[in-house]
Amino acid sequence: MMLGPSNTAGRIDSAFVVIVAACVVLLTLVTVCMVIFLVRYNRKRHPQPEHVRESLMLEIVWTVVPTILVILMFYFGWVDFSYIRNPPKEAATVHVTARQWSWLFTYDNGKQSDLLRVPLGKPVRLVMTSLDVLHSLYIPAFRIKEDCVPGMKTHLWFTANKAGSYDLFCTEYCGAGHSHMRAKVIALTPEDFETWLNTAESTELADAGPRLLQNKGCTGCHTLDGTPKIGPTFKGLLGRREVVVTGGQEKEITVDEAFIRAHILDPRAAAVKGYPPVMPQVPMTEDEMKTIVAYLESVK
Amino acid sequence: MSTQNGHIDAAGKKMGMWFFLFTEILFFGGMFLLYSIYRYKYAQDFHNAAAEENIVLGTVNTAILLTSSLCIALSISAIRRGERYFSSWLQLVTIVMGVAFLVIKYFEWMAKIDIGIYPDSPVLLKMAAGEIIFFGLYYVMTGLHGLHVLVGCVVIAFMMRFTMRQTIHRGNVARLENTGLYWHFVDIVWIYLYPLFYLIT
Amino acid sequence: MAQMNETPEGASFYARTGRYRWAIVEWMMSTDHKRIGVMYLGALLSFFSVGVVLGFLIRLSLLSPGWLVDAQTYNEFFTLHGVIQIFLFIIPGIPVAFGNIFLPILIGAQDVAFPKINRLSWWLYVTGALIILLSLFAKGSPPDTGWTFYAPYSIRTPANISTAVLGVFVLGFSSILTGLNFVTTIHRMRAPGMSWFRMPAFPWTLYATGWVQMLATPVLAITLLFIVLGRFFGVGFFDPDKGGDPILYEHLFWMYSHPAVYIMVLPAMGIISEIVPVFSRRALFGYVAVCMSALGIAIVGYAVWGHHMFTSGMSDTARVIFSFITFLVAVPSGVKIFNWVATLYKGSISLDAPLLFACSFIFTFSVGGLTGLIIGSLAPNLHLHGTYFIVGHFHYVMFGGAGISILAGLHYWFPKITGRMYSERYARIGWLNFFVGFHILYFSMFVLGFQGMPRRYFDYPPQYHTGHVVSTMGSWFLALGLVIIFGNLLYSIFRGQKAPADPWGGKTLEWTIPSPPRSENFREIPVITRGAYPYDEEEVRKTP
Amino acid sequence: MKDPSAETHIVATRTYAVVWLALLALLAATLAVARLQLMARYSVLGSLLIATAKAGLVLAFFMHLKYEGRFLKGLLLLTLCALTLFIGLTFVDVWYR
Ligand code: HEA
Ligand code: HEA
Ligand code: HEC
Ligand code: CUA
Ligand SMILES: [Cu+2]
Repeated sequence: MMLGPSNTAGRIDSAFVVIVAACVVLLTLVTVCMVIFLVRYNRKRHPQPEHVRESLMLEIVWTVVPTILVILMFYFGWVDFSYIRNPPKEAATVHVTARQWSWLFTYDNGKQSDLLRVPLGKPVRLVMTSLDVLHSLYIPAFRIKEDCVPGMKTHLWFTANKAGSYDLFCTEYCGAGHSHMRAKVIALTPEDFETWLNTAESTELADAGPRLLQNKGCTGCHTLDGTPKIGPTFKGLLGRREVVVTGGQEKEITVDEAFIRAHILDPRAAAVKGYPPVMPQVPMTEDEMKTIVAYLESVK
Repeated sequence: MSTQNGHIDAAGKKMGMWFFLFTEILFFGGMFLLYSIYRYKYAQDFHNAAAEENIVLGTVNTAILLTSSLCIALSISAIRRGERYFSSWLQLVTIVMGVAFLVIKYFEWMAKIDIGIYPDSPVLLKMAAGEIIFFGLYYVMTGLHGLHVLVGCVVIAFMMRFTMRQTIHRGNVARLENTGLYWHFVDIVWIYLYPLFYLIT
Repeated sequence: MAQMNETPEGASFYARTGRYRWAIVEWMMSTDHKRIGVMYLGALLSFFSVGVVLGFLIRLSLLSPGWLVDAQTYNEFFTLHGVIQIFLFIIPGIPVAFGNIFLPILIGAQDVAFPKINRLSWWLYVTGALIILLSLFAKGSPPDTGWTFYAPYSIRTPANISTAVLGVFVLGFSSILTGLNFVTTIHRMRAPGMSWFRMPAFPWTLYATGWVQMLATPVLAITLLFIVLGRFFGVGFFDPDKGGDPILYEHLFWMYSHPAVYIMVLPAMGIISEIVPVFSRRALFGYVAVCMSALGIAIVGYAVWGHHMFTSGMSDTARVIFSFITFLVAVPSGVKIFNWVATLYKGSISLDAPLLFACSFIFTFSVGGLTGLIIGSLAPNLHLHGTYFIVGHFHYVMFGGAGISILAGLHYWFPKITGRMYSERYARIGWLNFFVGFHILYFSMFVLGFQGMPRRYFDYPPQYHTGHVVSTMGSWFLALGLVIIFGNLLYSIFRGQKAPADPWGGKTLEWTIPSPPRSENFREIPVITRGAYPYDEEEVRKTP
Repeated sequence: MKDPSAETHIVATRTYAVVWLALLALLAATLAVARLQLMARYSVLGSLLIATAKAGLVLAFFMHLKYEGRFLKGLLLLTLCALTLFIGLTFVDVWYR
């Protein structure tokens, strides 16, 4: 069996290679025969066709042999699949929440992050769901993916074998931000991982603000650096003059604390002109709201 | 619609009609599929929701449709025997019954809408997940079935006209027969809808 | 096109009947299967042109994300590209164009069983297409869901989904009626002596296709209706907030859309089965096996839809079952491939353009089909689903399979439809560009996919850039090839040499009547006394 | 091409009447089963079986399937098999999820 950056990668690559090899052999067989016939029996060389209408023997051969072949192929895919679908009991669980258009990983001790940090050599089980539409968690280097379905839990598991940082993509189409719904998997040594997991996070506004924006998924659509993404940027938000549409009517406003609060509580009540009305209503506690509003007011 | 030699291929037409009914089976089949899956997932909710249904009206409607099926079948036999007036009279009765069915259906729907149960209504959204689905299915399935009944009535009205004008006659009943097939099919759909919505309490 | 009006044997089906003042009205009101077929062919090729141009723009924008269009527009592009290519081009494709023109002729009939319903299908097709166009220009943005309309996104996006979906709904009815019509035609209208096993292979595949159209399309219709009801009335069958299950949408959608891929490819296989014997002067090898495998594919094809959902959250048991059946469907496809190759064996082969395209079909479709097995296998699918590997697979089977066979059919039947010959030289030059470009364009997608490039991505990380550039360059060759091919055909409609009744030495019935045919096809309904490809019967061998 | 379905068959009024009475009887039966909770646990199954019996009667007599050739019956069966397959395979997912 092949090795790879995770236990699953090796498995899937070996199944892939076996099946591809079989397919290449078949394809070569068909193509070579076809080309030889085209050349050998060209009308110039072979003006009189010879006639054989059918051959029961041949039909049986090329029905039965491929049937056996495809059943073998199926079997190869199945074995590795059932390994990959059945996590070991000792696997540690990470909860994954997907939403338009960001990822949130929640650990058993309540720690949240927008990057998936995992310990090397230990099985990790992802329990996934979505808050809005379908998404799909895909780690190309590990060769695995599974959809995140709203109202339902799906799962994946793997053991990372090589330290490093790997791409994590969303591969179920989910709207305008689909191709930017990416994150990273970071495989750490178990010690580093434990340290990270158990470090309490700072509550300074300058740290807690961005963290909360990440965890609530705001940064999936808003930036802090002045470039508009799906929604307008947060930079210079307070005091900005802009046109909003309320109930079909346009009016110009100056963004103040009340507006920010109201917009987070009910995004549909007013929409900034020039942007699609797609902002979700994100549930949050009053403390979180305070932090976010305070932070938003501080990004100038 | 004729074979090479110009005469009418009644068997061919009937075959076409049956094929059309096959597609209808799968059309309604998609809904029955949803119904069965959700009924499996939400057995208890379905059970509770079905209590809202008016079993009397449902049963009366079933009887009406069954009888209308009889009428249209008799009308075909009648025209085959050459009894033109009797046949068109029976067709009229069929239409009347179809309309009666729809009227009763209308009152049933209105009764529900009055107490605030209709798709996406605030009352409905407060109910259990399975009940939302149940009433969604109820409206969609009986609605599409009702639409079929309506279409059937219109088509039979045309058939009456053809019968009166004698373009449908003893030697050329294919159109009426096909209409009959369609009507019976609509009846069969109802035969299944009836227990699924009214009797699973 | 005045020359087309008269053939020595009488007026061709292009000749004005004079029943209506305007030619366009006369054609729209016509129930002649050949006229309807020709109109379909024109409409299909127009939509195909729009579709490929969109594909071309997709490729251009992927050269360097953002330089051409923004993310939202990109999403609208691939949605439209997919919807047009699938619902307006390749699904109706061969049956409505070549099927309409040639099915009655091939079985020795004067028309289809229900000519008026045939016309109704055509009108519905036009209506459906117009509704889809409306969704582009109506208020709101064009659909942006991908051609699969997955719920709950399709229920929530503000774009014009309802209009587009309604258009597809109408197209569905057009497709159902065509299928119904063809199946009845084949049952009721075969010429005297034309027993089932004397029927050419193309009608056989149309028969199998007709059944798929009848029994699968209604499921799509009802599913799409649910989407519309969800958007208009808030009926939430697929909305988890209202107790619905989004995975059920996927089930219902693929329950139709997998069989639909066989609607695309079965008649394509029929065309190949017509061309290969003619140009190798041999009876179709294993004729019965070829015809029966069409039915086999159609039947088994009903039970494999779950292979699109291997990572959807469907139960593992279901995944295993669906994967197993998916593998089985490869066997009848293989039988066909092997029999075509065997037909070439010891033939007397003339590698003219139609056969050139047919042989490219055999190769390209094999690549596409075999990659289908790779993704149909459970473990590799976990990696490859939702990546460019899939995009590669379906372009190989749809464009390289069904699409190429349309090109093959166009060249093969061009003399019969237009009464003119095309330039063989340009056909070959076009083919070469097409073939080279095709494989550069789409093979790079397999590589990209294996590297993990997700599909429907407007923007991508830098490691995929090279692959995308190579692929885009392939599309330039392909475009050149297509322009040459269609340029050649268009030119030949007007300037080509007059075609004889039977330019290829074909033995099926369409070659016994003038090119282009008369409106009633046959003066006298032929009486059939032998099988479809009688190259080995003595009397035939004598004729040059 | 002669096939049995081409022949016309006039069904006697009496037959129709009997079928109709049978249908109404079944309607009463299904109501009884549901209301009286005769077979409480299997009442859904019971009503569906009765519905199938009714549908069978309509098919066989009103729709003349009884007098049709084997061919049409076969195709109807095929269609119903397709539907069963769709529902069955979907259940394979839902059951084991
Ligand atoms: C013309 C259309 C067409 C055809 C004919 C096929 C044919 C096949 N397809 Fe494909 N498929 C699509 C169109 C088509 N497909 C589309 C459009 C999608 C994507 C939809 C989307 O998500 O947007 C798709 C996606 C798709 C998937 C889902 C991938 C994913 O999203 O995860 C799978 C998985 O199993 C699959 C498998 C197959 C198989 C096994 C066949 C088989 O029928 C192929 C059989 C043919 C051969 C095997 C080759 C010839 C045979 C030989 C050379 C003989 C020897 C071989 C053996 C017997 C082993 N296809
Ligand atoms: C039959 C179907 C068909 C055909 C022929 C094509 C043809 C092409 N397709 Fe498409 N494609 C689909 C069906 C098809 N496609 C589907 C179903 C999808 C999925 C959509 C979804 O995800 O929802 C898809 C998705 C898809 C993608 C993936 C998008 C994404 O996931 O982000 C890409 C990317 O490269 C692509 C590219 C192309 C290209 C370059 C062509 C090329 O073949 C184009 C080459 C042609 C030209 C460059 C035009 C020049 C020629 C002419 C103008 C001549 C015509 C003239 C006359 C007729 C007179 N297609
Ligand atoms: C799905 C994308 C999306 C997410 C996630 C999102 N937003 Fe927004 N947001 C938008 C869009 C689009 C707009 C502009 C249109 C509108 O006003 O509805 C917007 C507008 C705003 C505005 C008003 C900006 C202005 O210029 O007046 C504020 C404040 C805001 N969002 C805060 C948040 C916060 C806080 C969160 C996270 C809890 C968040 N958003 C999450 C898309 C999003
Ligand atoms: Cu989330 Cu795509
Ligand atoms: Cu498929």
